[in-house]
Amino acid sequence: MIKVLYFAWVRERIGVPYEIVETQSGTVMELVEELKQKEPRYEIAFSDLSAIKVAINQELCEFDTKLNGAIEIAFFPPMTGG
Amino acid sequence: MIKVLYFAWVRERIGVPYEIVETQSGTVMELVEELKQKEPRYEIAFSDLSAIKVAINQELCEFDTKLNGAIEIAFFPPMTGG
Amino acid sequence: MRISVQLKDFDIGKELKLFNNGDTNIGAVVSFHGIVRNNSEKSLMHMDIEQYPGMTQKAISNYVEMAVERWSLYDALVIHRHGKLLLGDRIMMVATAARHRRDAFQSAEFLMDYLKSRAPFWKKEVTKDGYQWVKSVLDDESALERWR
Amino acid sequence: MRISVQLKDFDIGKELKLFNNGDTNIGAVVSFHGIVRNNSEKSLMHMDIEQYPGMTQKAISNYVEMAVERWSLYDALVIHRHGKLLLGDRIMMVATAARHRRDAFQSAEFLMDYLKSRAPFWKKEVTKDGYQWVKSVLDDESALERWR
Repeated sequence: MIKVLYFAWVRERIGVPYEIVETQSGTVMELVEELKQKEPRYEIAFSDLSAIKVAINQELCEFDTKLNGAIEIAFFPPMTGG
Repeated sequence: MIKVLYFAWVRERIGVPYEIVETQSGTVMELVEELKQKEPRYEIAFSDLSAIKVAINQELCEFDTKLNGAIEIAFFPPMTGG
Repeated sequence: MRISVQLKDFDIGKELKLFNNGDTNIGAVVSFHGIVRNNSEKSLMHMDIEQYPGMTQKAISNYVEMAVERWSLYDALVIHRHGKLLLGDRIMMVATAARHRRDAFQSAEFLMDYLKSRAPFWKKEVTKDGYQWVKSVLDDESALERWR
Repeated sequence: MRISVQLKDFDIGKELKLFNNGDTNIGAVVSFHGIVRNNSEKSLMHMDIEQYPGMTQKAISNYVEMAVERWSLYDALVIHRHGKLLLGDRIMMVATAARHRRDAFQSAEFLMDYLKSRAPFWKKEVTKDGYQWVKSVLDDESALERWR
């Protein structure tokens, strides 16, 4: 069980700000592939991964990072603060 | 006739903030040599010219700049504002 | 050191007064503030800033600690707003205090570069025709290179 | 654009409020202020700043105009005090307003570098043992290199 959060246009395409997902995936990439199988909205949201960033437990990571029992994972576009 | 101004430790060594000087000097350097002839306090103040800056009519210039009928000339140490 | 992520506006003058803590080693204070400016079509109605609560505070603290250490800062301040902001509204501010001006300038630029593309905020520009998410620019990403 | 050489203190918050003139192209404001800090022997009583009246205003205007043109600034401000200043007193401030943060930062640093070694001010540090004129440092002179 992992809490998956979405922000900005990723959130809009997925349609929810967060959800709880039951998964056996070992890495971020495997989780993404698993989500893309579920429904077209995930396929659309994750169609260009170069435009998406990931954070595990509120720290930026890569798509090949292992989930390792993470509590929280978030997907979002590049930040535009400041 | 030219108004000669002194600032910071140059002023302290010369002993006056400014004076009116009658001169036929063509360049800043000639004026400095002329002043140094006058009295020891000028010789002391102008002993190390690498530590002194000059401005003619309130604009920085060099020691070989021509006086060219300048109204005002100033001698001072490198600036330390900001 | 103070970090605040907030909905409400802030007063730069008051913040800088509180900030200047009277340490007699401080000789230089740099502050930056960002303002909602118009877009290129001059049609901006307002801006919405989304954040990732929990991660924002953590990420900013990280970069502030890095800056304090790297430039021996005596103090550092980051305020970043989220929510709805109108044209001309203050978005955020950064302030740094050091012995010499170079350290204060460098650390403030460093913090801005990191806030811009590493703190989890997303800007949305709302016009009468709809809205669009502000795109990150390559410049902001490559700005981080100089700090490595 | 405002330049002021003055004896009295200034209020950074008020200055920045007046400064922000409501131009909706302004997205970034950088401000710097210098403070009288202690000397290395921790014996500073006060500081005296001498100026060359007439030349100061002229020289600063020059550098401000250069900065406004080079970085397309929407506004620029320089305030510099002279006379007697106590430990912790504000000495001077610079502020710049631009569309993007890089221009605001660069122009503020440029102005500081020029004010430091090209505006006719001289600082004197007064301690209980007497006083000494602050020496210019080679660093300040070479800081100008990057703007050529």
